[in-house]
Amino acid sequence: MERKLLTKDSYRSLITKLIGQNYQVVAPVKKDTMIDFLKISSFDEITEDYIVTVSSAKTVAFPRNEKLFDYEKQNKKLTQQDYDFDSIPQSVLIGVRPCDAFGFHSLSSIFCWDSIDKIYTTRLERTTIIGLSCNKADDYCFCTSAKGSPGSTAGSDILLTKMTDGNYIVEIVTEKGAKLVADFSDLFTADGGADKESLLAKVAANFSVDDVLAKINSKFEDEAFWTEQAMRCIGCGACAYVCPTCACFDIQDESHGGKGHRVRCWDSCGLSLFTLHTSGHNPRENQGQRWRQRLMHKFSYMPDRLNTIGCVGCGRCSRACPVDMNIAEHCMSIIEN
Amino acid sequence: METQNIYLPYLMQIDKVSEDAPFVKTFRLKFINPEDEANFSFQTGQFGEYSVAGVGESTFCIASSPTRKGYIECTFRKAGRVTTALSDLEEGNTIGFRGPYGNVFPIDEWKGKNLLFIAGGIALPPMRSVIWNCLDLRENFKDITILYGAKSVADLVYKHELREWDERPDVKLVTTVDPGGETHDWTGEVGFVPTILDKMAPKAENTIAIVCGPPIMIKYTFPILEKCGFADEMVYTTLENRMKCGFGKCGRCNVGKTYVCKDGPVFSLKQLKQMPDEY
Amino acid sequence: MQKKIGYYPGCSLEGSSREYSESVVTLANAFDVELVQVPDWNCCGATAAHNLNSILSFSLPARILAKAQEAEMDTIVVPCAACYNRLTMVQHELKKDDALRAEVNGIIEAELKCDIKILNIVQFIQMFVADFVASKQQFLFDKKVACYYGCLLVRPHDVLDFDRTEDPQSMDEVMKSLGANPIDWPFKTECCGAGMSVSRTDIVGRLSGRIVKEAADRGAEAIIVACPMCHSNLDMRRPALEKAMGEKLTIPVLYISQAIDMALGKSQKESGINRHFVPVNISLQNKVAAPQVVLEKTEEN
Amino acid sequence: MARIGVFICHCGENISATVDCEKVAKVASEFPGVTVSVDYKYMCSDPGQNMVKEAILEHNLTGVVVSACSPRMHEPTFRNACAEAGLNPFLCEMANIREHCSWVHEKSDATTDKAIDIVRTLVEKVKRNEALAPIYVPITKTAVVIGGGVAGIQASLDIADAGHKVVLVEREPSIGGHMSQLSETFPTLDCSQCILTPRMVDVARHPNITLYTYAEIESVDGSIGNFNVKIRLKSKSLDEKLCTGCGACIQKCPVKKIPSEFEQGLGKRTAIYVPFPQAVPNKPVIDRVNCTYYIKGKCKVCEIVCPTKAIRFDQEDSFVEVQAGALLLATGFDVLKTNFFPEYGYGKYEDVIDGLAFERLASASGPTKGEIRRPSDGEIPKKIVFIACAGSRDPAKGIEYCSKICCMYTAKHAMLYKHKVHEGTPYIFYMDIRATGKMYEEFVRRAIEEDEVKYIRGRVSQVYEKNGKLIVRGVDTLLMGQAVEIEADMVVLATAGIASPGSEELAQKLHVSYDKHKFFSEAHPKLKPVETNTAGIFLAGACQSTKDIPETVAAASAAASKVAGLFSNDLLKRDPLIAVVKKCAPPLYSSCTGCFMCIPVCPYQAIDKEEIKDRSGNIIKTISHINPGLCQGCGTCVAFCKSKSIDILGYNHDQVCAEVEALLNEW
Amino acid sequence: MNNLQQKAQQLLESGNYGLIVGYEKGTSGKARPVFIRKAEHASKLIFDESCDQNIAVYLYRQEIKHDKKKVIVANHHTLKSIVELAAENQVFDGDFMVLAFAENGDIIELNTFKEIEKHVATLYHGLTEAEAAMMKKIEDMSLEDRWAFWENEFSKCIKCYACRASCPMCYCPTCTVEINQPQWISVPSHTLGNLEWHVMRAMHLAGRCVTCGQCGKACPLELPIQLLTYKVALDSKQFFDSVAGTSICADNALAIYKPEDHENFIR
Amino acid sequence: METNNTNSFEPKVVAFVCNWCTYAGADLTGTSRIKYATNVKIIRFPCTGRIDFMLLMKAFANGADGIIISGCHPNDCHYTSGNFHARRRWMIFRNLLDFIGMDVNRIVFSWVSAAEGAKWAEVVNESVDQFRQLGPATAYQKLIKNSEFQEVE
Repeated sequence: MERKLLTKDSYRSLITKLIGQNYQVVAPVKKDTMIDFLKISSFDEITEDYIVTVSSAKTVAFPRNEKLFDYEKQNKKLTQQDYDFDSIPQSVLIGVRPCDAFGFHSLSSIFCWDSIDKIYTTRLERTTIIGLSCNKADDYCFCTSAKGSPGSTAGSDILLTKMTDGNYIVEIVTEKGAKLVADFSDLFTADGGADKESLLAKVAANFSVDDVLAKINSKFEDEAFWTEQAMRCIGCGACAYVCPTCACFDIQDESHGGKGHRVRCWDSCGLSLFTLHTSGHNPRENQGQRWRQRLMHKFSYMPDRLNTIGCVGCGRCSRACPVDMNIAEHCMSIIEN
Repeated sequence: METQNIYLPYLMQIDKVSEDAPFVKTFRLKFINPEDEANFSFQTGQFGEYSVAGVGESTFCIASSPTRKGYIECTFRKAGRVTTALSDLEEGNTIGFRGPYGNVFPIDEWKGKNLLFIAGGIALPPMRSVIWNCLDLRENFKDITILYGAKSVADLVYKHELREWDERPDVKLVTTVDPGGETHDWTGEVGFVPTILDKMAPKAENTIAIVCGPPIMIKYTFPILEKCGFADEMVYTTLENRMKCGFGKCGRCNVGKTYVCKDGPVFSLKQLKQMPDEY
Repeated sequence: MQKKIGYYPGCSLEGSSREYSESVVTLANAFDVELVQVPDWNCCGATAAHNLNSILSFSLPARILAKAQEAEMDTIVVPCAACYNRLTMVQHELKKDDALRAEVNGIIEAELKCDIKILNIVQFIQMFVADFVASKQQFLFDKKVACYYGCLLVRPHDVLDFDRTEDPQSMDEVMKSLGANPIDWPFKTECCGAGMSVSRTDIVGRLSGRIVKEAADRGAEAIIVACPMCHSNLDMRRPALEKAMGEKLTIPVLYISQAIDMALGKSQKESGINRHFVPVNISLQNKVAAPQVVLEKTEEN
Repeated sequence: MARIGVFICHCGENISATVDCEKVAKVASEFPGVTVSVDYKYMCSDPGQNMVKEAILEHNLTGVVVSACSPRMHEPTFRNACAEAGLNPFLCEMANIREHCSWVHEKSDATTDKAIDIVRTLVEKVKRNEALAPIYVPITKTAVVIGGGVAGIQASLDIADAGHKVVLVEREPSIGGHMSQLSETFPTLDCSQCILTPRMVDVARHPNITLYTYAEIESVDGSIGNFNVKIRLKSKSLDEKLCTGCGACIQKCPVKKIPSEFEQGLGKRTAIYVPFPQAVPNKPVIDRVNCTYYIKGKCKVCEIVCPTKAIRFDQEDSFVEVQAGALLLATGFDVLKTNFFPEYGYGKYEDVIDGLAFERLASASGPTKGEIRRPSDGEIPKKIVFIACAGSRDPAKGIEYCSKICCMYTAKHAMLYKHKVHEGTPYIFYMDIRATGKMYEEFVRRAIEEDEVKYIRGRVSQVYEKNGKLIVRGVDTLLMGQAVEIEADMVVLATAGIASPGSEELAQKLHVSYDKHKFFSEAHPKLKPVETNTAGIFLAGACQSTKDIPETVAAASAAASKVAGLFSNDLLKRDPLIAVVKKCAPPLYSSCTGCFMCIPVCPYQAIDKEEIKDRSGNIIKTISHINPGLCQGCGTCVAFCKSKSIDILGYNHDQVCAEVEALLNEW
Repeated sequence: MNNLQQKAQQLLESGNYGLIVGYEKGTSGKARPVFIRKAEHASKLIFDESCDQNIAVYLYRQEIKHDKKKVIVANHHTLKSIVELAAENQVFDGDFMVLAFAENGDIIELNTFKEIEKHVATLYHGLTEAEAAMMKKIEDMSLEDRWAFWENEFSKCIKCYACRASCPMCYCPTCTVEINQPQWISVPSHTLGNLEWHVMRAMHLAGRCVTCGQCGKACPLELPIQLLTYKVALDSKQFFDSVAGTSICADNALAIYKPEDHENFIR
Repeated sequence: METNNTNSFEPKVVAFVCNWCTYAGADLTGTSRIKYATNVKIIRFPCTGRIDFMLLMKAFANGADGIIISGCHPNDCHYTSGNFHARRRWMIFRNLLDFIGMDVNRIVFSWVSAAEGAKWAEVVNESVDQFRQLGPATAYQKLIKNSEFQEVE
């Protein structure tokens, strides 16, 4: 893999130039009390003081509300206005942690399974992902247990690793990454050969996700196990909404008078209405079943059907959870039991 | 494939509306854009997403047979928001349709076999497609028996088609209504579908049973079929889980790792038995 | 265990009615209650202020309450009925009127919470004395007494929420517990003439005269009061009273605190009785020793 | 499938002068769901109505919007027209483009546009209308009258005379109420008992009236037309069938010193007693609290002397259940007693009495045989002070209201006293004299002028006893507030009339609303003065507020006629625009959470609880239920319900939301 | 073993109780709810300042609703919610026992709603200083600034409904936001729909919010939405003298009225 | 420029009124031929107690610039207490809207009896003037517009 070096000043120039060239630059920004991915208009808005952002980077390719098409009713006639693919901007997504970057792999598996979701794929195609290796971690991080690592390049087009002097090691992962580097080649200098590993956060691998994969199917029928696992779970959608790999969605119409549009918006398997039939029947009527769906989906269905794990070990869901449903702990209890 | 927005429905015009039972309507839909019609094909058992602009989408099967060209039909009961809006529409109105989605009844494999259709209530529509498909290819099959029951006489859907089937010499039709649901001039059976099925004691040999109905009916029908000697792989049904997308992305119709929208909605009893109890 | 409680004596108890203060302090000490004066207290304004300037009449008591609040007093005892009345009224008004409170807060430069419990002397006795008095009592107050409440102690009922306005009973009950025989009489809450004491002694003579005479006529041997104003008019102004009534009136006037002090065996000096104008020639009968022991036991329990 | 007909009325020129009706009709024809849209000069005329009817038949319409005047004007007209054409009348709505549009705006495009908006709004509403049918409730034609005072007696007789069954329930051993205690009645000074007792006897004899004395309401459920009333018959310790009312037991009863309630404590009675000689029924009861047998276990004198062996010491309370179509409350009032007036010495001085006690003193059948003698020593008082408004009109005492009857009875008392004690002087302290009835003012003038009653306008501050006299200290405000002191021999307080004890408890049992003074509340102060907010429960007399006899009797007859009116039909027809708790399929059954916070919201007590049970009878959940017989359709619960589990027919969530959207958006 | 753990152990060993809902140490020193069914697990229980979550939300949970042998370890928010839930007929007397704590840390057993109500009467019902300061900060803003503030906050809301799920008073099986006939509130999480959702949530908590602030604590995007319900709670107190969670009587501020209620805006 | 815009601006106003008092009062306005602004369109409810606060939100979400709520005077409610309940609801709701920075002057509350035809005209005209002064509900319209499409913020 080709390595280069980007000084902190060049990094600033790069971002400033990207903004100047009408790229949509999305970066971690400290807004109010938290740090999240936002569209920026200047380099100074960027912060690097985070372990992970509150929400995942998936919003760039899979925004929480996506207008699918417009329609208009006039004099009893209906016309449709297709999605304007040209409106999708060229984007650069910066400061993406390796776990988040890897999440796009899972998302793409879903959106390209069978019918290809052109809206998603176009958005992702037009986005260059500049990852940033982790130099710190917390109790929630468990990427190393989920086949990731603080310096993993998977999913990023370019991965930056910040050095102690404030400059960055640049690893060019994909062609898209290479193109971006080529476009701004004057800003990148030759790699100084710094030891990347020593710059990375240490995340202990407390379990192996393979063990979870191996065990979880046999647990399906153990209703008592899931009930007890989910006792604390209050059934909100926070975990799914912040998750970099959760792709479940709802389709809704919004209208005012005769005009309106159809929207795809995030949904969560934790919510009881998710699977409720109009008849009142609910295949997953209690929280245990819904929690099981969440874990099975990530650690059984996706590996089985899409050949990818539905969890990247970012720990966001556990951080966001109002009742501290720590997914790593639950994984371990699956292995233990 | 990647050239289109998979969420954008075909526009279809309601060509004909018939009221089949209280709150139950059937729409015959025609493509507004002839190109769409030309590119469109489906097979029996498949479903689609029907939508009313400003209200939303709803999932139901295509109730007409692929052998009847130029239109599709759908039958629905007014229950939720979308079906309520749909039932307010009239001939000439435009609705959206996405599909077809899902797998199909393997009617090619059924060639030369007897067919036993068992349906209850509003679950006849998914069956109707396959029934007509098979009737239109009548020579491929041996005996065709249809057992259909509803809560009351009024609740029987497709009444004129029932009459047509009844009159056909190559179809055996048994209709039944739940006790209390009969009228004074009712000539059919009275009793729940499984009870009548038990009474009919169908022969399992070289016979495919296709069962569609409310969960409670299905629950009591399978054991009777088993009793009659039907092997699990000879029995078919369709599942109707809640769906949004229809193509395996929205994440709610799965039964264990089986996606009803992709692997189904048609399942053999054998497949069903391997699936967890999550439908 | 020594109990501490806030104490607002007010001007009268520092001046013309020092004996009242003395008797209250003596009484409190007898029951292990330490009266802690509200630091840097000021005049409550009494009736004069609210005749002149409404906001001043709120600010003066408010400042006292603020000082008490500052000193973290949750309860204060206010023996003077007039002060008690003013403080309670003002706290009540300020509590319900946010705008007024804001204005007064501005003037006194404080942030009033308006949650101080303000006790009059009878409430103080009910709270800290009544339950233990039997154990410490040395003499039976075996006299016919006329309890005189005056107008400020029980009115207005809505705000003070103390005893009933007409024919109040609380002082009678206290006196009964000392062994006294309170008479039923109609003038318990009649006006004594109050502040007219100075300007129109003749009116006071007539008003207070009727009160004293009625008590005497009904056979009372002492009048029991709970207000320095009442006491002055009934005691100090006795000559004017006698003049108005045209007869000699010898019945003494005691503060309720003094009456208890007497029953406890405190000297006239300790309870300030020696300062009265009308001599208090009451001798009390020794209480039998036997029940005392029993009661002391109960106290231990 | 909506097929809506829109009919635009020109109303002559009333609408068309400012609104372009043709344009409205044309635009409306393009609205989704509109099948036919026409305009016409007079829609309400016969040809106009026929247009509507024909259109319904021709186009098989599912809804009609008549765009014309206010629905308050012609809604019934067009709904009837629709019904005649076979369309459910509730599928017709009116768009008010006259009062709310053409008449209040100048001719302009804006006015026409507004008319279009109004029509669109109503079209969207009517699309969501449901066919509704009036609610019919069968009526049990029996009335339960609670309280046997003059109000209850009058109402019972009126209802019974109208041919309906009446069950009269009285708490005391005899009917008669306060009126039977009165001496003479103002303004005619006729003898109270003389006019009342024949009516009491009528009650006892009336074939349509069942009388339960010494009885109380135990519980009431059901609703208008079909109440189920459980009545507790307190044990009288007597077999009434055997008792002949000979009175031997009363004469021989050794316990003779019980203060008589009827005599206001001025007289005595025995432990087995009838309250007064003319009691109906004239059969005694044993007062178990005071009876020696019940206290000490022996005596039984009455049992021994009873010639028919009617005494039953072991008799227990029994219950009867009555099915009734209506309830009539006539529980009356009471006068304020206790030591409410420490300053007046009531309860402390024997000679300070209340007005009701004075009635007994003045009554020829009373403890003094009608002579005015003071209770303490039996002397004839030389001076009596009457104090009016003793408690009434006194916010500080908690009774802000005027008790209404005191001015008159005080004048009467003073007059009666003067008639009996010619040399005596009656004084009356009063605030104002309220003598507003027929011949009332004249009566008061007579007291002042002929009988020389001394009226002093002012309040009494204090009454105290001194040297055997009652010193009354007051003020005469007509003499510049001069202090007045009267040495009286007796003081009579016209104490406030208050709600009868137990009113609150009864009101809660019946779900009838009551005011803060515990008087029952009428449904509307002007238009529904004898109805309560609970349909089928009516009010008569002083249980609603203190009333004098003429008013009480008038109210009783009014309430009786309401009951008779209700009973004149076999079925009660009610508007179907009522609230309903929505149900849905299992396993939810209803989105109602069973928080029951809507119960206090309902002004009509129409909401109760409903248990949803499974097939084996186990309760699955308990949800709110709206009694269609009681709901009046205000919809307050609908807006309050946070889970949106209640909806109201005719103004349902879907309809009003659609209206809002249609009003603000064009299409 | 501390008092609580001992107590829990005794209760479970006695066999009279089968489940204790309380707090345990969670990730990164946070406290979290725990369900203890075995005496040997009693030592997991903790109770300290970190246990500020309102766990009354679990009492009516299907899985344990009908288990009458349960005990809940309640902080004062939880206690108040229990009282309010009792007033709203969502929990029933005798269905559980409550372990509360006196100021000195002593464990108080509360068996009946009356007892809980009495205990709650001794607690502080106002906002904390920090909370009051936040309220003041917003109230002191100009109208435009307030709008801008909330518009920004609402724009972040992802409609995960953690606020609803964590609120003990949000027990409706079908929330108004989930009703689609008519669609009261937009499903997608755009600012307009979010604003409507939060206004509705606050209004539905009028007279019911016990000011535990759990909704705000639960919000993954840290929206200060608890201030909205505080606002209605403070107004209910100010206008109607109604404080939620203090009375087991059904006297919700908006369910009753007084003819003398005073406002100054109706023409 | 801006003032000009405000002057020519015609607010969209919805009036939610009760059937018994204000609707009848508005009828009387018509019968009396008292003129008022055309901006206001009435929706009839049985009682002010029926008016759900969510309907106000709906009205704003559909582009209303102002709302009038009107019903029977206190103590005159046809249903005795619907308006009292409504009053409590509005007291809380109005303050909540103010708290989130909505201009509560966009909602006018009034009691208009069946006899107050003139008052209704007055209320309408004054309200419309007030709403004109406030100008279009731009803050809300921005939300409505943004609800159609949401990019990454």
